[in-house]
Amino acid sequence: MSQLQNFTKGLWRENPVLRILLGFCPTLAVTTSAIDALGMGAATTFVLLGSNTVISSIRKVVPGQMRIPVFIVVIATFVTVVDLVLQGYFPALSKSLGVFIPLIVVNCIILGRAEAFASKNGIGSSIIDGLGMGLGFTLALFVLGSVREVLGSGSIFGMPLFAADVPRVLIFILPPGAFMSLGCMLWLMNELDLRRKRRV
Amino acid sequence: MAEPTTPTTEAAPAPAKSAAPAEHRLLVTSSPHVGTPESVPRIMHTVWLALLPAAAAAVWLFGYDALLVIGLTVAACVGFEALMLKARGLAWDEVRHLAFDGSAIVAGVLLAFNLPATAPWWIVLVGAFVAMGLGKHVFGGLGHNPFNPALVARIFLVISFPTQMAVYISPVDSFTQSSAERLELDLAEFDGQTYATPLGRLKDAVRAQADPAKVEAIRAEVAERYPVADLFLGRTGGALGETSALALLLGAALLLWRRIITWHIPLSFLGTTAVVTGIAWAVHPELYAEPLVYLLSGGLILGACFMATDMVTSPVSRTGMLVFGAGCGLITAVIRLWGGYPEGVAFSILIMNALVPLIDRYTKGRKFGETRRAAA
Amino acid sequence: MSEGSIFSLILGAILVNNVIFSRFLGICPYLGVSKRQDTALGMGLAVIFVMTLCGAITWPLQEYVLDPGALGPGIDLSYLRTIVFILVIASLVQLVEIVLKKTAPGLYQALGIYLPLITTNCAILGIAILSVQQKLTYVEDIVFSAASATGFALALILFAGVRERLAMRNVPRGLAGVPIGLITAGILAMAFMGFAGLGT
Amino acid sequence: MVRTFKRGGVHPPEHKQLTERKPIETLPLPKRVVIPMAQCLGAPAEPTVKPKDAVKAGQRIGEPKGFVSTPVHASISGTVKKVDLYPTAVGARILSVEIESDGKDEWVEGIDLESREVDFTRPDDFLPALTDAGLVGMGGAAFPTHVKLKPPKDVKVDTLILNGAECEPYLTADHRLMLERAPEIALGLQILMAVLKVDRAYVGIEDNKPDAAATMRQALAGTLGVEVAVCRTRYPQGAEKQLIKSLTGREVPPGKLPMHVGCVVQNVGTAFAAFEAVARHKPLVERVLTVSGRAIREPKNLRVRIGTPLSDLVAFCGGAADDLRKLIFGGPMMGKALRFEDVPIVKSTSGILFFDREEAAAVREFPCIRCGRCVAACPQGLVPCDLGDQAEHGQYAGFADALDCVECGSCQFTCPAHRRLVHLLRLGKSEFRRLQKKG
Repeated sequence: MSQLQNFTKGLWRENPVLRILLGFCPTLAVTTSAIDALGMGAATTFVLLGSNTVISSIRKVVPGQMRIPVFIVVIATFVTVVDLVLQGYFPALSKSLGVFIPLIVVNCIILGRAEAFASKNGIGSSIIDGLGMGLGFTLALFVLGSVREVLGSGSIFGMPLFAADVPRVLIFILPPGAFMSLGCMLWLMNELDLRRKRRV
Repeated sequence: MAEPTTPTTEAAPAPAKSAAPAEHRLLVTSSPHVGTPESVPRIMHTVWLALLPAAAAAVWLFGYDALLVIGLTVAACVGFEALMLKARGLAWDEVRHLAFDGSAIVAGVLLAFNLPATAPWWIVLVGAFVAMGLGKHVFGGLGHNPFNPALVARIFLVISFPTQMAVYISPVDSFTQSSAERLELDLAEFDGQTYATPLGRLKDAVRAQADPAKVEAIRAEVAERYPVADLFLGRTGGALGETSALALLLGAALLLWRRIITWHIPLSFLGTTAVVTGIAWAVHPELYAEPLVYLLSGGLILGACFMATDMVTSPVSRTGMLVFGAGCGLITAVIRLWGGYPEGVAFSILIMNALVPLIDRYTKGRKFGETRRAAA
Repeated sequence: MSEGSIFSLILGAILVNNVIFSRFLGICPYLGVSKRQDTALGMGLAVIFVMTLCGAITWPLQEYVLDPGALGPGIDLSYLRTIVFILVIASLVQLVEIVLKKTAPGLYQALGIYLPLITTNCAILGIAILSVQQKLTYVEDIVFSAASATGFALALILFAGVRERLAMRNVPRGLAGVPIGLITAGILAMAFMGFAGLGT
Repeated sequence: MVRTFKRGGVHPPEHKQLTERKPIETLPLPKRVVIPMAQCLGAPAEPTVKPKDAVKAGQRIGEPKGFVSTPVHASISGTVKKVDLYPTAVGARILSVEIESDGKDEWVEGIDLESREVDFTRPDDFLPALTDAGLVGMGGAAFPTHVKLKPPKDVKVDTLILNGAECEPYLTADHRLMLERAPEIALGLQILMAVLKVDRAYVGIEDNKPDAAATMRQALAGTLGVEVAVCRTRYPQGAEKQLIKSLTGREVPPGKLPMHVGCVVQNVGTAFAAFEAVARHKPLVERVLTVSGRAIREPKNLRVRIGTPLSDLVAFCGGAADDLRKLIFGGPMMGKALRFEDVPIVKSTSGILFFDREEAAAVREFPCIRCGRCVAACPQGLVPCDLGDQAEHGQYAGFADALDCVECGSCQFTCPAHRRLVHLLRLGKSEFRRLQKKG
């Protein structure tokens, strides 16, 4: 597999949210607006990048049985860094992402990549894998966040799109809307897939 | 209609010399060879017929706009139903058959009954789309939906468009007055406020419980503005089809007589609500109204007789129906008395819909000959 | 602490701010272990057990070790919370797993791979963090944890019932599986919004 | 007091008026008969004749193989033409003996067609006589009678139930038999009681046949321990387990037989055959059946020799109407629809129905709307709609509970969606058994 493929697989073919169906909690929770979605995506990408790098570099010295605890400590360290940075420099974002920042530590995508990729591959590949997966995650969140913000708040990045008297479909920025829009997004992906298979 | 052919499990005999004339092309189907004259379309069409008295009451109470809303909702539901059937790959012939099996009409009438007379056209369209799509076709169409489509749509609308869904008008008794005209008169009369529903005012009373004088004032106003006789006839504010208990009970009687519904769900639903609100009233008579007021206002009778009894989304056994109705009644009462929303009928039925598989599982009757039934 | 506030804390955690339908915590096991009612019940009970235990352990940790000044003037270990909590939870789950394997092999068999996944069940860590953030008393914290877990179990069992039935339904192919699961969850979340304001 | 079972059941339109007032007519001697060797549940008999053999009516032409098997007799006198596979009403081709009539209707020696003498001082002779006569249950299931009459030692039978419920719509053969042959049936009942050594018996008759009940009551007046009990007209009143429940209040546990609750159920036609076997030494070579439906010109109750081709019956009943759409062997609830073939009448043929276009109208199937009517109608307390769903989705584990389904058809009859529930349940049960066998 070329490094380009290694990078793009996370964006589409093995998109962690849309294809592998991981990391639904943040996907549902922080996509009420495009900006929150991007923030969460960036934070997760950073942690993923960091943990993939470190884990790949220590993969030969960590004994098999101690693997998971060590991975978790590594991930938790990066999460703590992100948490503190956001609290310090982006208090508003930190507030709206809330508990989902510390919860990056239990995001299955990160531990999943550590297990499935970084613990078996070199540093370079692992960095590219982490970047691809992180961007794939960010992409999914961003699309979902934009859709929900446009429909539910009538704006994008906080900028109003419609006149004030055009009704907003409030449900889209509420919990039920999160489930339904993600469900529809995955449905769309499946339909595209089925259609492609039918063509082949 | 595809001809049923040889579903027998045994191998069909090889054709031998036939003693019958060649024109006898015989149907070979598995037993039984007789069936009830009842059918799904007949049931569905009867249900919307049973809703007609309430529809008439809605038109009498809220004017011709009620007729427009009901008509548009039904048309939209049938239209979306047809489109979605087509989108799922059915032939036009089948689509025509299924779109007019009556179920879309029932869902349309019920949804319209859950809208205010002032509902703008786009709310109707969104509601019909949600009812048919989210309520029905994502699950596979008629018979496959776990939730009542009309209620899914109603709650979707209530959550999405809280302001538009709460614009009620006072009963007009005038066919010629439009809802917009009536709304203006109401706004003038009630200091820029829209006409309040009895449940809304009762909720106001609960919210104001820190101030006994205010509570008393609201309670007095409720008693004066919504006498029980008016609640029974439907001369009060609310969604189109829910106000007239009389008309709804007439329709329910038809369904009971035709054995399309049984007494189990309506009675346990209404009974539980009455008991729970009764207890609350007995303990805090200054805060809560008597049970009869709760029974006759809001969508309780509509819900208990027509929506909780939806066959597809309610339990199959009699015991299950009693449990289901009691659950609906309890949740309705809890939301009305202590929740944030003034009305809880739609929420309660939707939650109990989700519980139906569990109820069905644990209320399966004793099998013939079994002495005791181990929980499955 | 009045009875009324405990009551509203319980109602709030189970119905109003349901872990799944409103907080989006523990979505992975929610979607993963809900295909059958029996396993849903088992998982629900396991989570109630672990989450309550977790609340009971993390509160004193926060109060007597991590809070600023807890270990002595000028010592602030609160930034270590994520790492400490996740490690405590991970070891706790290991312990539960061993005990369960010994005492209830049937249940252990049924839960299969999902028991270790409780570690990464973000609901456990999420509720632990949320409860210490709320500055509850010790009793309230335990009640809150147990009630939140009960809310999770309730959502899981409800959903499993519907899902078991959906397996017998004509759900369109592209929607079958996770998409219809999410949409169903959305409708359930919608229904649960009816409890808004309850107990306040 | 009108008795009935407590749970489930349906009341389909009876359509009995087509034939209930028509006395039993004897079909003229057929020119040829085809006698299948397999006419009962259990092992088929082995033919003991070969082509060109001369046979007399009542002569044994098939030997039973094993305990659960019955002998087969020639129903007319004449010459054996062929021993071969012939199409039959069970749908498969079965080894049968074809006999060409000599027109003389000569009977084997020892058979006295007029006798009414039953020697109750020698009850031990009864069971061998019944076994030799090739008796099977004549209500439709065709279970060998002698097997039912010889319960295992550890089972205590205390009650005989004579089934005259005839709950299937259209069918009136048992009704007419009770009206016209009550004294003989009464003797047959006493023979069966003597074999089982029980002193209590019921005759269960649905309340749509008050005349039959009155006649039977008269015939049994003075017989100790026998009660003619009127049951509500409610399908499946005549199903063994339901009839036992109605009459004795006992419930046969799942997977068990009536004898486990001390009951043996026999059809009234079987009782009549038992009388003939003991008093007349006449084997089971003819039976009474109903030919009905709107697509047969003259519906009748007929006494027919076993093996008579269907075409003889059709001709005798004035021929089939042009709009014949469905041909059913048995009743409309549990009978079998066949293509038109000239199959022979067998011991278990209780009726043949000719449905016209309207009676056989195929109805459109809709998705299940979970109305629960099938649940209310199932006499066994099952949930047919769920079982149907499972069978449709290839999941058969739930059918462990459903093996007691007797395929009575109540669920499908009452289903407004007209789902083919019986077919699905049958499929589910057989798949479940198959998978179980495979382990």
